[in-house]
Amino acid sequence: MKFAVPVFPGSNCDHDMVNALRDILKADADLVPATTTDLTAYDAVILPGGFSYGDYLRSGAIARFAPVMTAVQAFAATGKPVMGICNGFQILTEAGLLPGALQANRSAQFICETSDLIVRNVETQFTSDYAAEAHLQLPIAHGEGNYYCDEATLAELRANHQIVFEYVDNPNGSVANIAGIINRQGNVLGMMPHPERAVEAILGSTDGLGIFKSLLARHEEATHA
Amino acid sequence: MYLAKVYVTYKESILDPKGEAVHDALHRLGYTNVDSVELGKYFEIKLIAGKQPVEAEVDEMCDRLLANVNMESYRYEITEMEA
Amino acid sequence: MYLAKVYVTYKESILDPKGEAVHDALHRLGYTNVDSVELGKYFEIKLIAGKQPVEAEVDEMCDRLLANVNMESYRYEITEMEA
Amino acid sequence: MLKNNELTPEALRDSKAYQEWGLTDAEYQLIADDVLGRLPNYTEAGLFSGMWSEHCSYKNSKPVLKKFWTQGEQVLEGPGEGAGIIDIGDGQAVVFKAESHNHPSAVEPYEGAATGVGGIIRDIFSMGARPIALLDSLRFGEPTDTHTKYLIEQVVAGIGGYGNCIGIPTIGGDTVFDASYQKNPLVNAMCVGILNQADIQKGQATGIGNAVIYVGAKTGRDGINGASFASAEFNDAKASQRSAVQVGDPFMEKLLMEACLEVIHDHRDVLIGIQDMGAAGLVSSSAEMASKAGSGLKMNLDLVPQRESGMTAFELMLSESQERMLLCVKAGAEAEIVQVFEKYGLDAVTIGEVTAGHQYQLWHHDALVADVPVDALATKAPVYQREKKRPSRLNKQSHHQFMPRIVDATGALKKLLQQPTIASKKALYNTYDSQVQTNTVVKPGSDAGVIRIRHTDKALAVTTDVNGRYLYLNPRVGGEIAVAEAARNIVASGGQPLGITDCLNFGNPEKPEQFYDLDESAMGIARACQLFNTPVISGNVSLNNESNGEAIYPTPMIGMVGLIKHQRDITTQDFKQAGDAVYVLGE
Ligand SMILES: Nc1ncnc2c1ncn2[C@@H]1O[C@H](COP(=O)(O)OP(=O)(O)O)[C@@H](O)[C@H]1O
Repeated sequence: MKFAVPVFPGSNCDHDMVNALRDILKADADLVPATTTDLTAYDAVILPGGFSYGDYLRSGAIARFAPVMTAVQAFAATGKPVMGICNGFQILTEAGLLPGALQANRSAQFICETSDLIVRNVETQFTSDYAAEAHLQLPIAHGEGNYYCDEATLAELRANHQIVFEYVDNPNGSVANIAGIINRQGNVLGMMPHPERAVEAILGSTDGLGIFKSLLARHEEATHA
Repeated sequence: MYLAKVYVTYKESILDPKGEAVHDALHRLGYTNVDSVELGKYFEIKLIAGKQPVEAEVDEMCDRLLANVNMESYRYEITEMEA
Repeated sequence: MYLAKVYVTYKESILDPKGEAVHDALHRLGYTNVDSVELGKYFEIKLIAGKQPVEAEVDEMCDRLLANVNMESYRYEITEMEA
Repeated sequence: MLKNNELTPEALRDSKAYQEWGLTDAEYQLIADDVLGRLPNYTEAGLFSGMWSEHCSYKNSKPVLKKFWTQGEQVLEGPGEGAGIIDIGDGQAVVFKAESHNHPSAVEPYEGAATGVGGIIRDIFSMGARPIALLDSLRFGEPTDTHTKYLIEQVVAGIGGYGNCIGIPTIGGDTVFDASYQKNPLVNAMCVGILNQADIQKGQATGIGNAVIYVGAKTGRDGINGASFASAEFNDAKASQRSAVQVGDPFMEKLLMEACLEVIHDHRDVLIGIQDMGAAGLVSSSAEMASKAGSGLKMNLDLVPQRESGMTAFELMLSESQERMLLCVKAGAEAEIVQVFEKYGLDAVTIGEVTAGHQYQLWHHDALVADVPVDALATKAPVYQREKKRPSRLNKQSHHQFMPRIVDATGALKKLLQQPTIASKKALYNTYDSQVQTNTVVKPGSDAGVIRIRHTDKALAVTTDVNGRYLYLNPRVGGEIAVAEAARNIVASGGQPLGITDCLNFGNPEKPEQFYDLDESAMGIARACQLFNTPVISGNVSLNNESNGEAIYPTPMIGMVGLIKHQRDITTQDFKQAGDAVYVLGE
């Protein structure tokens, strides 16, 4: 399975993601520049965390116009998996690939801590490795992670089981404790917590592994079916 | 040359954490008569006429980039500047 | 109740990285007719009359908190709101 | 013409306007009589004022710094370059340095702190190292008044704002609240980097005809002559002296860092030297690079990327606009280097070249606006041996040991824990991304921060410490204690202390009692460093930390790095489980 990790100017979790994929999961992963226009050679795309273009206007607002995002749109339309972590999630909402928006944390401060999460949907290709309602410990590190959507959108997210991760102690004020959502088609996931920071015991948690293992297992099945 | 002043603020129903923080800080400084604070963005954009009428162009910039219409609204004023 | 609209912008000579970033993004989106962008703050403050005249009070808030007068300048407009 | 408000050399002499830039009459005379043999023009006098400021020349602190212990077989590069370097085996090395940004942070706490972080990061990557950790050492007044609260909030936000955005984890620091810092807060930042020894860079410009390339942000009128500002004493009357505020752009610095590291790794055959533009901006970086190499230099200021129009030579040379670097590159290879920076969307422009001889020559609008011996700028600043007098406060101390009488131990403990200085700093460090780069094994909250070194079994432990109150009571012993405390924090984390950096935050050295504190504490630090075999490899001096004549506690911040040879040896301070035995070691 071959992963593409787009690097926007200002991305800073791009190497962390590739290290997790290559060193720990022994998967194939490439950093691809934001100028890339073709992602067809890849099986999955992960938009990494960081401060694309400084996040100077709104997180993700400028990155969504980078050439690689046209390729990501096309890639997502084929049904292949796309995941956005932290700034990647912000970019996906700005690009309209996921509903809602990410606002400044309720405390108006950046928060870096370990968050307790519950996996609310294990029927996705990103979460099938987890037990139903599993509790995870994943690091968060963001200033604008406060998920917002209107009532109608929330009702839709609920009706379609699109809420994938919930915070136990909502750290940032997100609507309905939302930490991660998936699109209706089930192939675009966005989440604020950092699974790539939780893949080695020495760094405090290995709870993030399940996401990558789920993707790898699904791909394995698909290619051997 | 034109000067477009663009104001971007959160929509009514949306909590504004940064505005709240300023509100609280003002109260701590003793301005307890302050009822509410909203903190938005203020752009001053200088531009020459492009392909479209300036007004339409600024509107488009707001929609595409300057505001996130899911949670923000915008308004603007455009004036012609002396050369 | 009064509504104070406060505009805070960088003084001349002070770097405005945010405005630069927006300027560059607008150019990449094809708005090459945009000459410059400044990105400042915009406050909408609702308050009732306090100890001092509203004007003096808002001025003081700007000086003490809303703007850093070493690098930012501010202006404001105050209107009386209907109850 | 541009220079219409610049004084003529004669008018400058007669008006003594140079005093406003920090030059004394004697220094001015020295320049005119001995160095140049003529009156310096406006630009030249400006160059000297920047280069001869304490910040750049260490003219007051040199005799003190000489006392430091700087040797040890682990030292690859001692004080002198942008940052010091220590061997950690396997062809790798650790690079670290600390920097103060006290005055800018007092004036504009968010940007002052942010640009302090930005500056120290540039010092590290200009050595060829990738920055892997940040620490911050903070001193504020008691957090009871609104202004102090505002300062704390903004300084912390500025540190986080810069470090989080650029993607370097902030893994430690220390925070003390004491009335002594009420008007003069201390904001010291430390950065640690790692490199392959083959990539070690020097800030030098050798080889006649080789190109001097300017890269990064454009130059504006921000922070003109900030070096002199930083070296001056604060008082309320001087509140207007505030042109020194700069705004940091961590996004720009992230691009600059990646581009510079790419040049260092992939174009080392044509890269001769690299240095960041810190205090005294373009003049300091270029003059130091040329002087170190024993070369001359000429630059055409018309070519300097400018953010504003109509800038004078004085302004261009002394601006402290952030996020700029200066490179020396082999003649003919300019395009190759410029291309790398263009890929990151950064300005890179050849603005001058290395020349034969030892003159430093600046051209602006087709005129030679400065022509001075380069060494005079970079190394010939006068050095002052200041007068030293034992402060009267030390004589007043009673010799009785203070013996606390505790009746209610629980109550006393609770009261202690409520002291802001002792209480947890979690609310503060939780706003720093401490895990980006995914190497952080021990986050803030233990004795030292610990970073593992990827692809090896090693790790580094890092801490900052000093208790100014001890130095106030006894500067020499207090200096020893600061180093010892740092060493304990390293050892308690499983590390072997390797070396230290420092920020010497003191009052006005021209006051004999203040100089005593500085000198004595340096001797204490030196002795402790020798005993622990932790040489001083870099540091920074911040003098004149006074407001309205009142100095802060003597506060020499010690930043120490230790090596943990095996990751299994990493230890943290928390009790692990009920029933474990608790021992007290030591006297
Ligand atoms: N300004 C700061 N930035 C980052 N970490 C900090 C800061 N201040 C304190 N810490 C962290 O808090 C912990 C406790 O620090 P401190 O209260 O100074 O304890 P001690 O005096 O026992 O070393 C340490 O891990 C330290 O790194």
